[in-house]
Amino acid sequence: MADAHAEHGEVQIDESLKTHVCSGGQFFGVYIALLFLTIVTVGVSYFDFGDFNMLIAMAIASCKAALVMAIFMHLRWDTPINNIAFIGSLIFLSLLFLFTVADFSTRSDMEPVHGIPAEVNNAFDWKSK
Amino acid sequence: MSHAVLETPTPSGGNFRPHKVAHHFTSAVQEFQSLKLAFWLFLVTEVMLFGGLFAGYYIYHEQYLETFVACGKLLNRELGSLNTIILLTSSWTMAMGVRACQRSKQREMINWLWLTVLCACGFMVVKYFEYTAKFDHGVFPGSFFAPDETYAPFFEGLLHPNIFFSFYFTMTGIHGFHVLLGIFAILWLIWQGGKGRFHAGFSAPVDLIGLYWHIVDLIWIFLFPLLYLVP
Amino acid sequence: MTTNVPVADVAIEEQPKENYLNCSKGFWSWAGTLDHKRIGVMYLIGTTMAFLTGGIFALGIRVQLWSPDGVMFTQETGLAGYNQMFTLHGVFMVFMFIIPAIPGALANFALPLMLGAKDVALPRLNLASFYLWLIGTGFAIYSILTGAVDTGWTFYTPYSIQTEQSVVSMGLAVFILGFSSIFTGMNFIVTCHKLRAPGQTWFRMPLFCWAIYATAILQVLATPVLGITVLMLAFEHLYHIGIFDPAYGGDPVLFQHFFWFYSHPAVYIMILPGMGVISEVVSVHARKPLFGYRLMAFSAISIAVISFIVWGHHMFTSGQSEFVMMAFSFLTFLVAIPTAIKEFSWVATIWKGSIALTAPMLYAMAFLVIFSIGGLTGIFLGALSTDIHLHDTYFVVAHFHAVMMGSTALAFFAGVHHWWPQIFGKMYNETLAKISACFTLVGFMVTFLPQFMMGSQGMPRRYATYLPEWQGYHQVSTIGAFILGTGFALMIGYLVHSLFAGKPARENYWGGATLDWKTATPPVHTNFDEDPVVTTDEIYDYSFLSEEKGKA
Amino acid sequence: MLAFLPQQQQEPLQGFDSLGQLPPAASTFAPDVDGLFYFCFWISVFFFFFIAGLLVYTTMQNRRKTETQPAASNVTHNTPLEVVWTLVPTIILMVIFAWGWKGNLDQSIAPGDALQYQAIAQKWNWSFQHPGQKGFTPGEFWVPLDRPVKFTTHSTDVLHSFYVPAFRAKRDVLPGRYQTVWFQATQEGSYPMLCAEYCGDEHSQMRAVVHVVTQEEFDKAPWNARPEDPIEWGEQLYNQYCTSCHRADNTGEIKAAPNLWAIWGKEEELEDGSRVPVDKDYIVESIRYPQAKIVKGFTPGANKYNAGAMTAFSSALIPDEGIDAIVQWLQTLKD
Repeated sequence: MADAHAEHGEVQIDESLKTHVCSGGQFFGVYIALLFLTIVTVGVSYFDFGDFNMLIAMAIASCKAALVMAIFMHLRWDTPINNIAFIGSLIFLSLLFLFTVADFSTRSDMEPVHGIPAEVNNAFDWKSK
Repeated sequence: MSHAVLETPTPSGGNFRPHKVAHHFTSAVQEFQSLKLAFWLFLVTEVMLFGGLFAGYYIYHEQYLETFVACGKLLNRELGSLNTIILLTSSWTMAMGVRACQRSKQREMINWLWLTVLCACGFMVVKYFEYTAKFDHGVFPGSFFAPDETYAPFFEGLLHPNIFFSFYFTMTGIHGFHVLLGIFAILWLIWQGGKGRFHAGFSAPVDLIGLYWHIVDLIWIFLFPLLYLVP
Repeated sequence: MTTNVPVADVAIEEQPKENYLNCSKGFWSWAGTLDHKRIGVMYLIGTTMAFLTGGIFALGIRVQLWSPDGVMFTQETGLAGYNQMFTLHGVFMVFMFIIPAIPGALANFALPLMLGAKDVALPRLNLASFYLWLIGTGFAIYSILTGAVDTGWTFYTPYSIQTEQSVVSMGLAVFILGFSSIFTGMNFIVTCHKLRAPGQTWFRMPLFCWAIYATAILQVLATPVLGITVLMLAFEHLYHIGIFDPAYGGDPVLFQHFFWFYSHPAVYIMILPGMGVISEVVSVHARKPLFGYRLMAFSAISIAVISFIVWGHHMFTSGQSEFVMMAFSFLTFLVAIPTAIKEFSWVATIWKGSIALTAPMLYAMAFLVIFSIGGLTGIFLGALSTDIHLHDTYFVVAHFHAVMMGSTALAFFAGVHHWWPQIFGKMYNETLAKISACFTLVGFMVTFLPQFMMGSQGMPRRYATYLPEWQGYHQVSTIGAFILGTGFALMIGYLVHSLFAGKPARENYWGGATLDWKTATPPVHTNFDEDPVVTTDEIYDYSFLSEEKGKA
Repeated sequence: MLAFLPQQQQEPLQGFDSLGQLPPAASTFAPDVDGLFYFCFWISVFFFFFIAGLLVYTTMQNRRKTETQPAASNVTHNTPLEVVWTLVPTIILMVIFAWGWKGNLDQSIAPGDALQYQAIAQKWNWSFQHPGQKGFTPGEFWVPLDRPVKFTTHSTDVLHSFYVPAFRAKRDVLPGRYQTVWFQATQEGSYPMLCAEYCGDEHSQMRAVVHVVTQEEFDKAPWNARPEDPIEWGEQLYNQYCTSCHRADNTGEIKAAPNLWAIWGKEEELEDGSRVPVDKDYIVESIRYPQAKIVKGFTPGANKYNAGAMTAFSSALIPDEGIDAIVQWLQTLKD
């Protein structure tokens, strides 16, 4: 990439770059919190809460994710555009979840259909293997 | 008139090399923030990529619930938890490595990075044992799914158990592939770090690969409960 | 600021000032360039060739449909050839021409200039994006030679799982082209955020930059879902992981959800840059500031956001639940409103301007007329009960060709003609350009209006042979296709001719007001001699043309 | 409208409506769909000519004469105009949305007393089961006048779509899941039924015909009528099920499967090299369990058609007497 501006302008030192540095203790604290939450999520999985299972598991995982994002990935001290980009992607992802799950859960409400057709060509039958 | 060539301050001590700011940027912070925003957008595409997989998993989790819960019990929970702890440790060591680089501590950064690579390889080794444990019993992904006599009765009454294992192998496989990419990236960091390229003035590559590593860890944080502790 | 008075085409004395075209010679100066203008030119050549290839397949389809039993492929000799032809027409046009064309060729050239920047934020990523486009096209051609993809550009399962192996390599081609699109989108978002000229706030950017920014958001957020869908399709085809294959317990409608979650934002990735180009062309050639700048900017962003929640209108008959169909139909009408606002704003911009019927303006007018047809026929397909009748018929074919071929392709050609003097410093033959614009407009009407009629009468899509009562329509449509073909061939002819024997173009040939017209013609390697500063809110202020006239 | 062009003089199945835009409205919800279609149509015509007219008018009025002629007006904001052209389209669009949604609710919820039909779609032919009918009739079905009729459809291989333009009814036919589509015919006649979802090589040949008949004629169960002469019936079954893969002519050419000309009594060489005489049990076996014996060179995907394996035809599709008819017809296939 030498071509046009090969000639040497004089070298200027640019001091503008100040990146935030967390203390070692903060990182270690987050690490311990993550381990603790892992133990909690494994522990909780032994009990059956019916429909709430998924909710609890996702809540714990989201806490761990929030910790990693905020501290390990410096989102807390970062320029707002990076936060908007990342949170925005989670919102757009939830749109994909929202509409597909809405479709699958309310599928034959209006016009109920019973049973599943048996014969589909060369259906996979692992028992006969 | 050609611009003055900008440089970031090079810390003393150690074999640090000065970093020249690219010609089309007007300041070092503009370059750093551009690189960071671009990499965050790349991480957004990673999130959307795995998001598609999670959406597919959630749909079939709702449709074939008892198959998923039954097959989840088949997976080795202890190995899964061990893997989670290993990956969290590697995420912590990576963060400490980035911190060392921002404080221009070359030796300390390289040690933390070696620890991260060590944990990542540990993660892959544990995954290797998990996969072989499944393969020995004929539990292969997709159409090769042919459980032998020890597992066959377990799947007797279940509807399409092959879908759970297809999701299991696809999601952990693609995640494992990303862990491999991360290992190569960190090895490149160690090699270049050794030459003194990364210091407080130019910590962008270490910072960005650190972000990539944390995203890989983030995805495993969601993968672990969904696959191993099927709620 | 050297903007001399736009007098008649007096021959400029010697031309060989140093500019980005002749500042370095040789293959590697182009293949390894990091200059956004050169990458733009390479994209321009590449995507135009992809357009011509796709066009040849289109003519093949039209010839086949000349008679009800098929001309080239009949039932005796097997109709698979026709299916391959419309699949390749779709894949070439969608993934290799229309998605990369305007962002790759025109935005790569014009966006940094409009922002007063020296280059895009990440030049190496820009070059990587072009090479990924090249490799992707190579993979697509490889999968044509080694087998036959006959699944349509939508790769619907379970047919795409049972058909030939080359679907996997075509899927890989789409995966690579997707990454090329992501890299371009990332580059433009960071450029718009970080590299604007001093004093240039967000509302002092030309509307082309807003449209490209909105497209970039779509490219970054939507394309990865296509990546994972194509990857799953490849695993499904090779290892039968059973997610989309009912024989293994999967659900084909889930594939359609994932595919259209990307593909509807993709159709906005196609049309939004076209809207940006038209905003620039209309403002310069009607010599009038854009009408309702802020509303146009917000409607570009709102189109980008709403486009994520309307994908279900492609699947109204595919058996999704009635509640979700109602939701998608309602949201589809929501996205029609900003589009209508943009269309009316362009007409209001032209209203009482000083209109020069130059070639770019003719293409832009053709865009406005055809885009109104495309938009209005979208209403039929958005309403549920009419869509049940019209889905998967030639009405849909005519609708999306009106919006894609009639709008985005014409906007692309309007942009190429508009920026041609700035890109190459040469001028094409104006009268030939106007003739080809008329050919294109007439060709479009003759080709696609009969298809609207056939569609509403129930002629289904992707048919190699059809009921005899539609033969008249098909024959008229085939004649129209050849009129379109001559129009585009004529255009390629005089544009390439102008490269070698064109008259050198004077500075600021059309008298534009935005920063991209403030550079030399063609611009120097680092774009601006001294960095431009934006001081006023009126970025489309054409008073400087009459002031010069007064002074000179 | 475009009749002046040279068209084969095969009388079209039935005339289209006045503007040549829509097929005849032959079902209960067709008039509602047509109403919405023409509502959108006239709005589009109005807006199209409104925009085109504005453009042509302002181009003629404000043509740039001299090189530096400034614009006649530099107005860039007109809030009332912007409010109007935002609200008016919104209102029109909401009206169209509501009308379309109501129309669709009628289309998707079948009345309780509808006659229950079944339809099976497989690669490139349709089979229909009328109410009370044991087997399936390929290629056509009969519908009583002014009675709601409900189809439960499923496919055995890929996506298809049950589409009758005259009834404005369309619903995809999915493998592995039942889908329902209903309509109530209001006009007698026979209308084409087409497959609208791309399903492979002969997607365009996958057509059927709907016969709308009066109630008395419907009660005579015309679908059971089959030609008395078994040879003719055998040929009819061949035309409905087998033409997409088997040829039956003296040309010696093949498609995806062996040519049936003069096959009766011949010794067929199989994939594993053994030879087997073509007799009745061989024909019965290759129709009921096609995978049992595969002729040399016709393994799935082997020839240029790369078609999949032959699908099995159960007794519901081809009854046993049907196979006898086919056998007798095969015997006539020699010069």
